[in-house]
Amino acid sequence: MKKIEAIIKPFKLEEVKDALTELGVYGMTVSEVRGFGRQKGHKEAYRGTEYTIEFVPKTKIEVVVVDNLANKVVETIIRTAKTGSIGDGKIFVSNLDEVVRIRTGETGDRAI
Amino acid sequence: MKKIEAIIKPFKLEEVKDALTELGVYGMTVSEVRGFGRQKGHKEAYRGTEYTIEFVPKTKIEVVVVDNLANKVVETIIRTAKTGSIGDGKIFVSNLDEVVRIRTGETGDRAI
Amino acid sequence: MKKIEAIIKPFKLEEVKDALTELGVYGMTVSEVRGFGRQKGHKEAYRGTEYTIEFVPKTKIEVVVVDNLANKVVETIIRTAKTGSIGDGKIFVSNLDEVVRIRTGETGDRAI
Amino acid sequence: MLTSSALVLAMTMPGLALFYGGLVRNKNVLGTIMHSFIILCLVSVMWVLWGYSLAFGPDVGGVIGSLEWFGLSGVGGDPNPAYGSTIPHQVYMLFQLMFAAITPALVTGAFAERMRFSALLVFAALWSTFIYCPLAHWIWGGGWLAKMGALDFAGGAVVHISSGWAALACALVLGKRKGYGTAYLAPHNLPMTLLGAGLLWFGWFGFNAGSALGANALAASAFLATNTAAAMGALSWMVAEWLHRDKPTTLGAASGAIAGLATITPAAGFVGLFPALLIGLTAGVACYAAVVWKGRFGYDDSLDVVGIHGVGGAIGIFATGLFASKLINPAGANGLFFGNPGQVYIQLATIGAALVFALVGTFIILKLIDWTIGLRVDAEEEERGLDLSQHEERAYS
Amino acid sequence: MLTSSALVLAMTMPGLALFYGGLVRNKNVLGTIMHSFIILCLVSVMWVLWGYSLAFGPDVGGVIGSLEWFGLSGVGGDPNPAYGSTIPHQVYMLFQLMFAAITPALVTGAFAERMRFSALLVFAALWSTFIYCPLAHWIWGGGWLAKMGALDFAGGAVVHISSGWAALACALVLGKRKGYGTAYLAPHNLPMTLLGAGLLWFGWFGFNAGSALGANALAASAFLATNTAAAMGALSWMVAEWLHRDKPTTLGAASGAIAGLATITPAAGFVGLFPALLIGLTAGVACYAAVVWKGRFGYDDSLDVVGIHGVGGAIGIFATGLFASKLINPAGANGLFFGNPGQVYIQLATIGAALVFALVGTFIILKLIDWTIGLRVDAEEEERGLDLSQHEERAYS
Amino acid sequence: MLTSSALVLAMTMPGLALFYGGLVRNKNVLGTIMHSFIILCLVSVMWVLWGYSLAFGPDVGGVIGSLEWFGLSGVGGDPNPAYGSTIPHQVYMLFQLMFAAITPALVTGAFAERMRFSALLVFAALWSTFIYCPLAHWIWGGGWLAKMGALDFAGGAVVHISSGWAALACALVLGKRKGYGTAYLAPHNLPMTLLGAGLLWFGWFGFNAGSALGANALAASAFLATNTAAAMGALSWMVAEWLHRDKPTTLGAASGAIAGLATITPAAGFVGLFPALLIGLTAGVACYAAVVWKGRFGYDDSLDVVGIHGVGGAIGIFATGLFASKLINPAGANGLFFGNPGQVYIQLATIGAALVFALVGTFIILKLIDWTIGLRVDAEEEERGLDLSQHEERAYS
Ligand SMILES: Nc1ncnc2c1ncn2[C@@H]1O[C@H](COP(=O)(O)OP(=O)(O)O)[C@@H](O)[C@H]1O
Ligand SMILES: Nc1ncnc2c1ncn2[C@@H]1O[C@H](COP(=O)(O)OP(=O)(O)O)[C@@H](O)[C@H]1O
Ligand SMILES: Nc1ncnc2c1ncn2[C@@H]1O[C@H](COP(=O)(O)OP(=O)(O)O)[C@@H](O)[C@H]1O
Repeated sequence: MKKIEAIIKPFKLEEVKDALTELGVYGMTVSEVRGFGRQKGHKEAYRGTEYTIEFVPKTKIEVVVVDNLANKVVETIIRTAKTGSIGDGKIFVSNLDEVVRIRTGETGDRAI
Repeated sequence: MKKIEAIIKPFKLEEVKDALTELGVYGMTVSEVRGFGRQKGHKEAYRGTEYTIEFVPKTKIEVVVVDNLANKVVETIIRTAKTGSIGDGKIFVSNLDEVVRIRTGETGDRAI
Repeated sequence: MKKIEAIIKPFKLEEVKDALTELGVYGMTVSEVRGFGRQKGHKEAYRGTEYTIEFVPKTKIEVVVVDNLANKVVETIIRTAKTGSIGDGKIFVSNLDEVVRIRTGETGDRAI
Repeated sequence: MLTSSALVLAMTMPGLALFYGGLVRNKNVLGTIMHSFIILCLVSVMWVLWGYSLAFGPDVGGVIGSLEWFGLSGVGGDPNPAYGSTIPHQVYMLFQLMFAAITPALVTGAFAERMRFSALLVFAALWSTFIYCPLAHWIWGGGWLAKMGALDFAGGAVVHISSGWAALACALVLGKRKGYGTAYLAPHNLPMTLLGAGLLWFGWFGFNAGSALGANALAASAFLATNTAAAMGALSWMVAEWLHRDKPTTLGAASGAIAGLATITPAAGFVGLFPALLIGLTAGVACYAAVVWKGRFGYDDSLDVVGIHGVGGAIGIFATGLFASKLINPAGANGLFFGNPGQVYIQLATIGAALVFALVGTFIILKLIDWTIGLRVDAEEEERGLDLSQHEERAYS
Repeated sequence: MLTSSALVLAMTMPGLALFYGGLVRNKNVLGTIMHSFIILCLVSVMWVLWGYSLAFGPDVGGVIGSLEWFGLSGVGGDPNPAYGSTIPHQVYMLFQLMFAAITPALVTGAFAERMRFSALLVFAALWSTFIYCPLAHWIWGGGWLAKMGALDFAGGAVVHISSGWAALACALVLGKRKGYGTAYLAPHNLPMTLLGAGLLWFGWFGFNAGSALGANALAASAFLATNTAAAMGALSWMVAEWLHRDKPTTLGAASGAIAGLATITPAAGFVGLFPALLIGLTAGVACYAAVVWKGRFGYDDSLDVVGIHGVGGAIGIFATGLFASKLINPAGANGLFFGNPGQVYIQLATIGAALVFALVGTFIILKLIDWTIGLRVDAEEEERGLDLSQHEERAYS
Repeated sequence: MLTSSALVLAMTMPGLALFYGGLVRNKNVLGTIMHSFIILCLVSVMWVLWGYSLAFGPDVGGVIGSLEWFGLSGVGGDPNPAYGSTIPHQVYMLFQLMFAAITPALVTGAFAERMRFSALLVFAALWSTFIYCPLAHWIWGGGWLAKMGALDFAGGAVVHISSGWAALACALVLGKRKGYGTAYLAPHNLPMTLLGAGLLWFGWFGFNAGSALGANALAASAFLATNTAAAMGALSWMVAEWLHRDKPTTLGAASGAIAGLATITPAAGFVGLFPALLIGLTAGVACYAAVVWKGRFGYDDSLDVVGIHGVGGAIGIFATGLFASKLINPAGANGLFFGNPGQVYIQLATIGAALVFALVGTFIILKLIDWTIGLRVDAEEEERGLDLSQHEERAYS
């Protein structure tokens, strides 16, 4: 089983989720993160004091899939999360030893 | 060393934490995430406009343990986080190359 | 490629980020987490009812780097995130199968 | 007077609504605010139709007003000598409306986070009609307690004892919230509660000073007593908590101020500066103790309506029997320390009557609702929260 | 009266500012609050310089006031018999200032989350001068509608029709928000909105009761009508929603209260209790329907100014023509049900004139601004939000 | 007048409490709100015991009032001719109480996020007794500045100069917050601050118009000046910031309004429309400059009390010497532009006396507290925040 983590622009979440669902991926876990990279953040000012915020709000998607779906999932994310401008994000793929479904105790591919 | 990530129902956190502590696991890291899966989310309505929120609030627990504790931890989480209804969540186990305790610089099993 | 996850004290983020940037690491992803460990949390009281909060606010940094930078990154984080008191946090290093840059579709070391 | 009425309206919404709304958890904040808000709306309509007539209309046997003034017939622009000879009768009615609205809203703190919305509506309608109106009639509408000479300037019994002890019935009948005593049930937004407390204090001037029915020296004296007791209540609760638990809290200070305000309410127009100081002092300490002891009795009066309004109101009515003075208000009576021990008994009778009537009456109403449509949300709805389960809304997103 | 003016000020800021601020998304809350706030500031200055003179100064052909009172010359401490013989002329002017400030602030709900800040300033200045001042003159300043006998107690046409139908022009000219109909555009903080609604209700007493220009029986009657219609509006919107969508919402109840308040505004000083109940009832149902039907027409009136103020104001002016009674206010006129069908036509003419003037005038102003400096933020700014793009600030951190 | 007093109370809590509470970081919000709240309570009690007597009691050598009126003995329902011949003496005392409460609360902005709670209590008690009471006596209680003819309508010197320059002493003695100039210290909740600003503006009408001691033409004039200066202050700060930093901010506009209000305070009852416009204009620009320049001097006046109240109050007192006119207020005096250059010197002396007295006196009080119980929380407590370290509470959860 592979774990695919994608850091994307927040407003792309809905689109990515729909595309993955179409692909037959019915589960994912999402969190709010802040990203630092080539994309610049923003300035804020309060009574003349300026702060430069270098971190940009991003959304992280974690999807666990069986090995042979991994490539398709990566491609789908690239296709749907891409705007072409800096800050579109990254995808990280890693290996999982085991997956368990808490409700049933099932493990391995059946647990996904 | 193994890293165990569990996505659980938020109100189960306390119970899981207590059980793990009893097991001798003294550290963990927790974050708020949103899950998408078989469990359906909720509806909201504002002045006649309806939104369907497909994401469900979940809590993610990350625990790093020495290899031979991993199974026990997984079992404990299954036991305590289970309600038997859809949405109880998943456990992902993966391998870690290295662990370091920042305060002391210790590495490996001693750092956990 | 290696993925380095560090759980640090929130007020150390800026310092760690600056040091990593100097090292030539131009990207990272940050999230707010709560940690449970040796460091004790705090008490709260509302109209005579007391709650003990065992979780401590922590910041999690994820940095993906090419293999031969990993050690330097770990060292840098230890150096900058350390205060010497309990609760400084942990660093976890794991292996990644693949990295993709969404904007360009580049993969591997070039995607970082 | 109209300004005072507007102030008292602002006490219910947004004042009390936010005070309570901040004290509950994130998932129940809209449901909680809605309690106060919809009660204000409901009572606003019921009051002008039949409530005012029941409470203040022509006396029927000392127990209730007749329905002669249904729909405000006969309640117009001319003053009614019994209710202020210098103000239009409608102004008096409007001022009383605001009291009628806030009282059941106060009760809602007892069953916060677990009441069905439809049950809330029925409860508010019944309680207002069958508990509030009679009580108001007994004390302010020329009923039997009034005839006995009970002193209640701005509602120690009518508003605070009635809501406070009704709250006890609610806590007992509805039972504890899921997770009471084990889960983390801390207030989700204390600045909201403090804002509410500030608005309550502000509005209470309308409550107490407005009850002088005119911008005169008596209003000033009531204003002074109100402000002093609120301040002393906050300080004394804070000190009690500091000594008892080692830390003074913000919520404690705010609760103390509300306790002081509730306690001075019946006395505001009858007592001078030093009694007001003393009443505030007692209120803070006694209500703090009541709130802490709640734990021992094991009922879940979620937002401490009993400990603050029930206890505070009773102390206030009693203290009025001690400290009232005709020097302050010639239209009142003297209390024990001004040579009239008889007043103490009258005040005790008032406490007893209001307390028992509210407790028992509320108990009956709740049981009736529980048997018919059901009072409490089910476990899963409670877990999801009132906002989503009752209203399909979320407070913050 | 000064108290009433202060109350109406508090309606705009913080009342309306928070009401609207809570309804937008996190990233636009400061920009939205700023709309109301800066309009209050801008109009405060413009009004004392030329606005009051244009609206209430010596009549020029029934269409506009002259500039004779520029800079308040001649507007001093002595009463002006045309505008209240018992209050200093400046007091009347200040009271009117608050109306002039809130009206354009109401409009801003239509283009929330997408207007450039500089365009907003220009819009407010032009709109206030060229739409509000003439309209106020026509109806309250002795202009042609006043001469015709139009009844508008506290601004059903001047405030609500004008802002509501101007809002329609705004929604049409600016176009929809990005993501309208697809993205999650839910209110970010409903307790803030409810707090705003509470302050609006509170302030509205200043609005409506203050329009009686004195603390008298008429003020009491207007206060009663206002409170009753607000409460009924909330209840009827709630019930309509409950029946139609199976859940009563908090935002719905609050919206209904505002609808009731807007609708009773023109009638408050002319009608009795039962018409007020009926007006509130109608307001809640009709405005709920208007808001739901908005979806069919496909314009993005973001915070429902048309559905609530436009529709409510029109219903209110019309209802005044039905229910007005000289028994309530001898200085007014009788409506249809009191034997004067002619008043209905006058009221219809008033609706028509105000509606068309506001709609067309606003359209022209907006087009002018769009051609010169541009109305709308660009797509990337809209994505980042007004707070960062227009003000380099964040609401919460 | 009682309404005005209630309004001024609402300025301190919730107005100022929220204004300041929104400007600090998440972890200090309760501690910050508590500062204003507990000062209100403390001063409410001290004032009726000895404060009012010290400030307004029978003059002792032009420097202080005697303790003859301790516990309000002799301060009753009858008017005191020196303090308003038409209002009960207690009303005047209550009105003054509210001023006495807000002034030390204003100071707390200077040491936000780092003061020990026990030190705060001692500071408030000492400061109120030894700085506020004498100053109030000098100017309003028949003391030496009053005899000199100093004009300070509603507290430019007594309230704003005194709090503003006391704030400077605080910032200097307590030192900078940890992370000042490097860490992200941005306001955690600007809508809360804007709500506070709105309530301050609203309450300020009580402050300034109430100081006319009656609902008369002078009150209207003061109301007009107040509103105009607030609006102009907001606009001029906004424009200054726009030109200087390219973006107009919401916090800037709100700060400008407060600056305008502080600056017009001493002049409100003495000047007409155009001076008010000018004063507001100057206030916005000058206070913006002061706040920006703060950076150069390197003290950490956390919430800009010096830059807004200190500078604004001084400008206001000075401007009163220029623009005061007997045409507006026959009980006042003429200023320079109305042919009385002498008034300018009197006003300069007033500024000097108040400024030096507040600065030096506060410095001494702070040093005394620091030597005895300690002023500042320790580094670890500061890191955890006042809410947890001083009160064991969290604002949001
Ligand atoms: N080395 C890295 N490790 C972890 N996360 C990274 C890394 N580089 C980039 N990211 C994440 O990816 C996001 C996008 O990266 P950025 O450099 O801004 O744009 P792009 O991916 O288009 O080149 C960042 O905001 C950050 O969250
Ligand atoms: N393939 C997946 N990858 C990552 N997270 C998943 C995946 N499937 C489920 N999850 C997480 O597990 C949670 C529970 O899954 P769900 O399908 O609702 O119930 P169950 O696990 O009981 O079958 C989801 O909310 C989501 O957070
Ligand atoms: N076994 C573990 N698995 C995951 N996270 C851990 C583990 N142990 C500690 N942590 C994280 O590291 C943080 C610091 O740990 P703690 O025991 O408090 O101090 P220290 O690292 O200095 O010994 C914790 O708050 C938690 O977030």
